[in-house]
Amino acid sequence: MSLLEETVAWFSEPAQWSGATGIPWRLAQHIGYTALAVAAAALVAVPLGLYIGHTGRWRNLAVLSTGALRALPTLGLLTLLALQLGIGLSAPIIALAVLCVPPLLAGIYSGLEAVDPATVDAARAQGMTEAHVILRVELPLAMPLIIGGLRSAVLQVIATATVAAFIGVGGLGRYIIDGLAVSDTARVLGGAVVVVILALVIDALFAAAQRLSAHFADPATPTKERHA
Amino acid sequence: MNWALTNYERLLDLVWQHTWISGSAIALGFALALPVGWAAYAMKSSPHGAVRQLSGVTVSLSSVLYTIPSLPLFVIMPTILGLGWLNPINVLIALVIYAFAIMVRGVVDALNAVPPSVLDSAAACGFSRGQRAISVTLPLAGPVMLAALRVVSVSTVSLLSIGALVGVSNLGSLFTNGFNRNFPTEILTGVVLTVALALVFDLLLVAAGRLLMPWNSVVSAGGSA
Amino acid sequence: DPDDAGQESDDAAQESAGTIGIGSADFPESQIIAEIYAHALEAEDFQVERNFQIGAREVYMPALENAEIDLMPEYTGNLLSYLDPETTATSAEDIEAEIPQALPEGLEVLDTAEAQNKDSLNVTEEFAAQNDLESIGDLAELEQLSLAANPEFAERAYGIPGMEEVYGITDVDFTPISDGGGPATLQALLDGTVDVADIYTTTPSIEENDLVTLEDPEDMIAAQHVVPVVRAEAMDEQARSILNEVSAALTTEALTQMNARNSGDEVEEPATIAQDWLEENDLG
Amino acid sequence: MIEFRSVGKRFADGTRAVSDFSLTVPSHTTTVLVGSSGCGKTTLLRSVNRMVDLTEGKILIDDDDIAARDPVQLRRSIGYVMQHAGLLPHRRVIDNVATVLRLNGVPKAAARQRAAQVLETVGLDASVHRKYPSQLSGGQQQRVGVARALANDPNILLMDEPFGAVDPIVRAELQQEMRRLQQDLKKTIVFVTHDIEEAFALGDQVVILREGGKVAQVGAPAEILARPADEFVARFIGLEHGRRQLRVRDENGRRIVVDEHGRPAGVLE
Amino acid sequence: MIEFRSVGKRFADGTRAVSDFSLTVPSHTTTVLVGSSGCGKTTLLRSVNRMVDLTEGKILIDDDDIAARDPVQLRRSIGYVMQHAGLLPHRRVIDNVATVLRLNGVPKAAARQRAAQVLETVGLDASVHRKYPSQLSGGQQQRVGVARALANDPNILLMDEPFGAVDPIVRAELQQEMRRLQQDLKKTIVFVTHDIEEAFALGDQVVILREGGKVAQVGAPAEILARPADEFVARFIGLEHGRRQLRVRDENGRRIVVDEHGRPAGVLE
Ligand SMILES: Nc1ncnc2c1ncn2[C@@H]1O[C@H](COP(=O)(O)OP(=O)(O)OP(=O)(O)O)[C@@H](O)[C@H]1O
Ligand SMILES: Nc1ncnc2c1ncn2[C@@H]1O[C@H](COP(=O)(O)OP(=O)(O)OP(=O)(O)O)[C@@H](O)[C@H]1O
Ligand SMILES: [Mg+2]
Ligand SMILES: [Mg+2]
Repeated sequence: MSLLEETVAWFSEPAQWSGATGIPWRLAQHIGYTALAVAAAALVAVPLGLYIGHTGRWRNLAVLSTGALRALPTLGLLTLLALQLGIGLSAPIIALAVLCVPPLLAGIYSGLEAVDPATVDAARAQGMTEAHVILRVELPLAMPLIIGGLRSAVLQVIATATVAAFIGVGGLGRYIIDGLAVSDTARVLGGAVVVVILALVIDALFAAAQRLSAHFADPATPTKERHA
Repeated sequence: MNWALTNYERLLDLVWQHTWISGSAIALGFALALPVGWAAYAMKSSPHGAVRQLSGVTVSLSSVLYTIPSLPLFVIMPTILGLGWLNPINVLIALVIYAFAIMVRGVVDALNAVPPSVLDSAAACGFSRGQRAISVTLPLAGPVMLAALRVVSVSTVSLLSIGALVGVSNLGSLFTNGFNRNFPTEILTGVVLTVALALVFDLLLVAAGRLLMPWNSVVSAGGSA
Repeated sequence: DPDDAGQESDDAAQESAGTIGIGSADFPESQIIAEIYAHALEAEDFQVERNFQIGAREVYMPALENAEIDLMPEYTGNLLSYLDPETTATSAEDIEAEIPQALPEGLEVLDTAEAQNKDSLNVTEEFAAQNDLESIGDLAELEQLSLAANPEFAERAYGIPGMEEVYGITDVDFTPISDGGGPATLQALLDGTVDVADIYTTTPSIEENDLVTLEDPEDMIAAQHVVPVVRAEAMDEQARSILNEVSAALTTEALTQMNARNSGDEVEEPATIAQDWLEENDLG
Repeated sequence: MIEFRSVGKRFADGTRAVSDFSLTVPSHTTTVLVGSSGCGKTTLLRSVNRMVDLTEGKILIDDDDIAARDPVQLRRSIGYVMQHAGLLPHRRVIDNVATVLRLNGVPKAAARQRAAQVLETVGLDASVHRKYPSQLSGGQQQRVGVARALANDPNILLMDEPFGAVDPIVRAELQQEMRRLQQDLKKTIVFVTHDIEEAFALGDQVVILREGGKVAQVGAPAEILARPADEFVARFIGLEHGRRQLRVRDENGRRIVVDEHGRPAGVLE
Repeated sequence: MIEFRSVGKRFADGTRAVSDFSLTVPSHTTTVLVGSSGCGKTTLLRSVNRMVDLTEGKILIDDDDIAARDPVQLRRSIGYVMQHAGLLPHRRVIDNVATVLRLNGVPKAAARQRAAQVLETVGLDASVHRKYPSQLSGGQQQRVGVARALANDPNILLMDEPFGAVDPIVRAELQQEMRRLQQDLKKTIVFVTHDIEEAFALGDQVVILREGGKVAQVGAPAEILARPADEFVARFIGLEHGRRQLRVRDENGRRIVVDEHGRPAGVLE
């Protein structure tokens, strides 16, 4: 298959491995955008998720609105924001952040909810303050589910950040959008391959983190993978 | 609003495009994932270590599919399938792949969530294997499968809009078009319609769940034990 | 009995006899021109099927070859550089001369319109005044140059490579934006994110914002006249002559105005804009 | 009559649950297997309806070796009740009971009629018929479980800690109900529990097991209490803790029976 | 001494759990609240450490109204044990016990030392210190729960069905252990159960409750058994079921005590 050969050839060009259009830099950008978007989402999702999970209040609202947020098409949001905010990082970062609020939020509040109420009750009855309860009991026990939420949020952003190249930012999406523009299929495929590899590596890292946290939350059980 | 009213014919057409492509992708994804997921579940309790591993591999492989970014998949699909460039089947199949990827895990999780004690008691009542699979395992896995299917439905409806970047007309076309002509109303209309469509799908699924699984919506007596 | 005939005849044959599939690219002007073609043909009782917003040439050219569509509005320069990536032709005449040989079997172009929509490099009035800019070559004097354009600008002969080769401009800080010189590109220019923007000549925003279009004395940027590409088989004499009449009447000003109606405050739909223009020109 | 002849079970993972267990369960009586957790009670019980397949020995039901019977058919002819009633959560109460009849080919209408009848036998009226199991209390669920086991009118009833998960008051109620039922029905019941009180309350014959399904003592409750076979049994039935060493004490003119710790057990008539 | 004065609780959702409940719990004794499910036992117990805030009346501890105390501080001064021990699954046994000491500002090393000491008091040796709760049996977990409640050496211990989830044999063991502990420690214990046997086994004073936290009878076990206040109490303590109406029967030369159903209760000395 010549397309495959072309793609291999694309990877073996030395130009691909250095400079501002090289894979390392684009990869760094991609990871950077992902981190920024997830951090921005966490700014909203963490306090909100802790509040909902700890108090059980606003839960239905949260379920409904995260459902609606999931349905929000990223491309629509991206173009809408780009028209309002112009090119630059803010539009794609906000659009991607919106994308990862639902899994992050759901991971946090459902994680906290899944903590055995008897454990929380007992902790409170021992004389723990609410802050103690959250920090020393709920958070460590919810960690596997929280990391599960983070895992799907990050993977989704990694995959979707490619679309952001549509409005002028860098990252691995550039290979795909530029490749499309100049009909260089090998480049599109090459970009896609790098994204997939990145996603797989990150996924494996998170799987390990999840196992570790599961072990931390319930050290007695043999470690096994849990999925959010 | 006015714009939407004067262009309702085009909008209707796009809604229809969006509905049939995403609807078929969801249905096909589910139809494919059910047997594959079931096989993975069945293999899990095999006495042979190799077969058990195959089960895990099936589930992991299907998750790998989900990490492929949608845009390039949409672009590559025509080359792989050899159908025409404009054929919406390209995007449809890409979406089926995503739906399948999420759903396989959903099916396996759902089957694993069936309480073993119920299966055991069914066997003790004298259900044969086949009877048990069809009239106990399948219905009891229903609620969790439905939950996964709802996730599939929402994400498929929203993913399809990216297909507009490769020229398959659907509600996403309103985004690219509105962007090119600096017309936020058009984009907003597209966003609202996409979300509404996802909501309609979701409501249909919930209603179907109520209808098929009446036991799942009754309030339980005990509450906390 | 028409019903019986319908059942007996094979679908494809029926289609090629009756229906003309019209495509358009995924930007408004292409849609407007496609609508013009469609309305003009419909006015003479042709059956047309619209297949708009197809996206890139890589998608619609194969679609034309496969007979998924029969007619497509095109621009001469880009069409040629797609068909023959090695070409060096940039003037209207050279391009027109090369296209027919470059076209694949079964495809042909009809008459070329006067209307042209090509890339152009634009700067704001202040920036032009500050830096004393009139033509693209003047950009070579600037220390730092940032430019926004479609992604392909980075690699095409009329883009970054051409700027260096023809005008000796180096070290361009390039921002790719996939809106074909649309609103995001314009905004980047106006708010100073970039110094120069590649905007198509028929874009109303050039005039609306008093942008200065830099001259191109060396013909670096290829001519881009509007031309219908057709599948020869699908077009009978009458259809050809209808389309040729349209091309004869279509001017650059008309295109600019129609674009303004589409994206300005009016946000009129391509179908209406096309209809109105045909009526004004006694073609509808 | 059920006969265990040198029965043994070694699980696939190598766990030896039971070895060389022999016992005769007389017809129309209740035999209780009692022993602490993991001693093999469930394994023995489930080998009767072939939910567990033996690795050694054999089990005869009315002199027929069950190894020769089709497991599915065998199970349909034996009632089985377990701790968490194991009802089908997606079927209404009445259909849960009718299901086993339907498996035996009883037409739908007849099955429902019979189901309603056994539900009444176990003390549940028509108001629960159309409910789902999750809408019932734990005690009610157990009753449905018993009804389901009785629906086919089987000769044999296997019960694996059927009242283990309900609270003590409901448990006492259910035990009493069981005694009443058994007086009427006279089934051959094999009952498993780890509660010696329950064993004494329900068993005509009580089998006290040690680890690995070894029989420590077999006999009627009063016999065992009067002559525990060894120290293990004595400890197991509470003689050693002083819980069963009773004295009579006078309290405001009434004769109260108390144990060694002074804890009152009842009033002497 | 704990005094409940016309205590009442109406939950936010309108449920009235308790009204006008008054009781004095003498210091250094065990008072058991017993009653059927939902009668308000837990509500009463939890109002002592302000896990539930009263809507009416007040509770005095040694003549101080607890309403005036900071709830968190109050809880740190009172031991609390519940049914599912509520241990922190992510902390080792020793740290579970040390946690409450750490909350009170005891330095880490001292806290661990004290924790090891109370664990020994409840019969757990150093081998469990570094285990996690899920690695322990149910009975061991309850012991850790008790150790945790005792760690601060509180005057008051609240226990909400602490042995409700363990099997009957372990339960009897734990009850015995409790009696032994209380002999040494002489805490003021409020103990909640719905098992009348347990109430009689542990209570110096037993409070029998009806629906809505109404007191049916208060007294020592033998008193209640000898003179049940009314029919409700008689039924509740099992006099009516015949479980407590004992007779003496001769079995192979030994004097066996049996109830009305012929079920053996023990051996008469
Ligand atoms: N499927 C199995 N595979 C391996 N070992 C098993 C299996 N089932 C039971 N065992 C083991 O066999 C032994 C006896 O188990 P069984 O369930 O019969 O005990 P039990 O007396 O019913 O205990 P409990 O009172 O806890 O129900 C135990 O050691 C148990 O771990
Ligand atoms: N947080 C709450 N909100 C509303 N109602 C409650 C709440 N907690 C308890 N109740 C209700 O108050 C009543 C008494 O409850 P409580 O838990 O005190 O009973 P209990 O005697 O401890 O029962 P059990 O033996 O089942 O533990 C019940 O009707 C219960 O449903
Ligand atoms: Mg068992
Ligand atoms: Mg309670």
